[in-house]
Amino acid sequence: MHKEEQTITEVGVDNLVSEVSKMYDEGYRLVQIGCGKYDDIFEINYSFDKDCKFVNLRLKITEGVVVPSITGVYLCAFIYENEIHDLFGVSIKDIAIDFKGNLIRTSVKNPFNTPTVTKVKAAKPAKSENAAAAGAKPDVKSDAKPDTKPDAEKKKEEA
Amino acid sequence: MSGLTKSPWIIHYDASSCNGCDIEVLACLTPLYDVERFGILNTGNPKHADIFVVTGSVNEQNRQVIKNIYDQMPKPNVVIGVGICACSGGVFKECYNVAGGVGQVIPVDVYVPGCSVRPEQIIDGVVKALGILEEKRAAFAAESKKGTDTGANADAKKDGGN
Amino acid sequence: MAGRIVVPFGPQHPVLPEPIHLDLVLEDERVVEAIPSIGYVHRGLEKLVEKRDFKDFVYIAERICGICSFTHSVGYCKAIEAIMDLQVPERAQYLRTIWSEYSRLHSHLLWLGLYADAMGFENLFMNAWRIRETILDAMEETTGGRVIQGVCKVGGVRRDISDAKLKEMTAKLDSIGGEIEDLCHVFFDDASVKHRSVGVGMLSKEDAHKLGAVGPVAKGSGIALDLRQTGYSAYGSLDFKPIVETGCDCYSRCIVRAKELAQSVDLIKQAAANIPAGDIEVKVKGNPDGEYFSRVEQPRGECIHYVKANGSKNILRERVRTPSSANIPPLVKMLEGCQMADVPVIVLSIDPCIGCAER
Amino acid sequence: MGLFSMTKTVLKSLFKKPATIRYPAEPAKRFEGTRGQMEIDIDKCIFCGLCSKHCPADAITVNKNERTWSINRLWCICCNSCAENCNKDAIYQTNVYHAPIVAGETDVDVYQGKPVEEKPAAAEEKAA
Repeated sequence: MHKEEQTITEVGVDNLVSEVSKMYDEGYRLVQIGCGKYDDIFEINYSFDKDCKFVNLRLKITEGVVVPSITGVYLCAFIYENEIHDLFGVSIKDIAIDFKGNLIRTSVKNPFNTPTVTKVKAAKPAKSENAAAAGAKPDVKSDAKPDTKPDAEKKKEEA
Repeated sequence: MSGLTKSPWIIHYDASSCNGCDIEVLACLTPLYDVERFGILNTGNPKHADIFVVTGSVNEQNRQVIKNIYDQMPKPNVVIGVGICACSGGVFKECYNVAGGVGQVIPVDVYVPGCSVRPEQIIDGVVKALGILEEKRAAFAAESKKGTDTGANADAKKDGGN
Repeated sequence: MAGRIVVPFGPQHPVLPEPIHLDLVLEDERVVEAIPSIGYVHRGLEKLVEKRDFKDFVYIAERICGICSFTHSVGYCKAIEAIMDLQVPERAQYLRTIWSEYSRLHSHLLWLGLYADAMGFENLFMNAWRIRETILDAMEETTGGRVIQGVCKVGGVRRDISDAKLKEMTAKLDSIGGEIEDLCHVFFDDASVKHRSVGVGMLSKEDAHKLGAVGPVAKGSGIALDLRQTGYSAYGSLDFKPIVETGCDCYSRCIVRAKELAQSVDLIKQAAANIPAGDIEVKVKGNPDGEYFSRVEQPRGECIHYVKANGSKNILRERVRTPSSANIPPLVKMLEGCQMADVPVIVLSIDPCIGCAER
Repeated sequence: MGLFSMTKTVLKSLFKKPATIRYPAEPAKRFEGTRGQMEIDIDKCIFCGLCSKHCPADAITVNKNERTWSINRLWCICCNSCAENCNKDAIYQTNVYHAPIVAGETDVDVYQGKPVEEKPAAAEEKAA
């Protein structure tokens, strides 16, 4: 079984940029920045790679903490940082190319920051918009859930 | 296919599909399946198209795009939802950013199920859609013949204006 | 003159098979700046881990993208297997390698076709896709799916390929090897291909490193970044060298992909010759607990599947960093200073897979 | 391209079979292992609901009381997960694809199981 060795070093908000600059000076390549929210703690992983050696810096923050951007060191971080901002609502300051929350426009704001997003299947918002135009639309039919409203629809079809 | 008199042109839009169905739509155009035998062309311009092929599900950002393309198409047209995502949202229908099938935004005439669909299925779907298109055309022609100030004319004007 | 105008490019555009939107700031015909805006394909499937148990999530992982679907499932399964310390049988590892290389062949042929199409070389497009169909046939025959295979599962693979079938596949590859060579020959030497791509979309080695380019984009700029060298699946026991070109332009990226076709054919043959007998899966007991960054080399480059689990049947967090999203910053750099007419070629040269990039 | 190699290509193309399948006039290519639509042998089904629990697309609904097994064809992704999880091997995959569905046509296939026979059998046993 192939299992890579993966080191994870914790950093703080204060020394994040300096640690990242150190990685840059050593010739590492920024692989990705990924965020996760576990209970109330945001865990941001900065992954670096050099000749297939994989190293991580980990930043743990709580809600409301402003994270400094590392786009000054690695410009390509802008895409990940904007994504984290859009999906998690973590505020990151001084991003070189800041989309201001418009990189990924989602129907739910900061979807990963909310507890389990439950999209209620029975009540799709746009359903009624053109239900009349499309007649019986198969994708809206909730026959798979016999208890909702197939009867009403069937009646409509008959009429 | 024998009763086919006109060459329908299709326009393809990838709503938020995984590419699986997209490349199968493209594969229809390439040598093995070659829908150009039927005179079907893939055009990039909605104003030239008769058939609107949508792959993938609808989300917040592309809702308007789909509507725009549909509104720009000349009116007796058909919409084909290709793939499970376009039909109902597929495996992603519970995702926060997926509103569901294409039927949420525009009326769909033919659904082609499959994940991912096979080119043969797409051809079958197009054949079915052609039948519907012919019907719609006949109805449209009848309507514009009898009506002097009917909605059909107004519709046609609106399309031109777009 | 030299007034600046902004031209919106996409999301629905004749050369783009997928929706990406670029605001191109033009000075005459020259692009000064390109601002990408994505999100047309964002589904938010990473959040689905809360609903599906970790074994069923494979089906969703492979639907991240219809082109690299097999490699996505390998990446996800590899992460779970590493966390749970599962010993995947050797035969399954070899089968995964074979299918991964088949999907690389299919993806690169698809791309070469699209690239030719972006240059207006329709005939080449048709030829590339005709060869691709034979690859898809082999895929469908062995896995059951043309583009979405669904054979990879946590702990192994679902289907086996018989030895007779493997022989047949190798023989088939031999016969289409010549056709692939003919096709590559056009990309290597044809004057019109060179004219459209040499010196277009420059990305220096330093920029590629700084902007985190991966896959053929990095390889085309002289960086030997190939994760197959880490030896996952069966790559550790196969003989190959990453293909590197130093031209730093669209042409080099094209050459890298064309050469990788021959390399993939070679790797499949090696794997088919050395495949050991044995089981194709292990039983999975219990739930994963831990975290792992699983890295695989997709046709488009390095892909990361980060999985964190806490011992329940639903994993806590799955994060996918796809090669296409890593290649967007280099794309922005490449577009600066190019001609408006070259934009489609440059956009295609990174092999954008927006379905991947936005998940 | 030299004249010679061009002639070679032309000759090759002249005698080669066309690459196109004339579908639908000609039948489509099919492989044995192709993943097509799901079918059920309803007599084998015990309505345990494992298939619907593991369905990534939630396409399957099992109603134990009414003894029905229904699948929404517009939701099913033909992944074979239900067949793998079926303890009774009632569900199987065919290599035939579902035909396109015109809007308004039914998209849910309902399979009705036989009514339960165990109870009368048990009653008979008791009586005997």
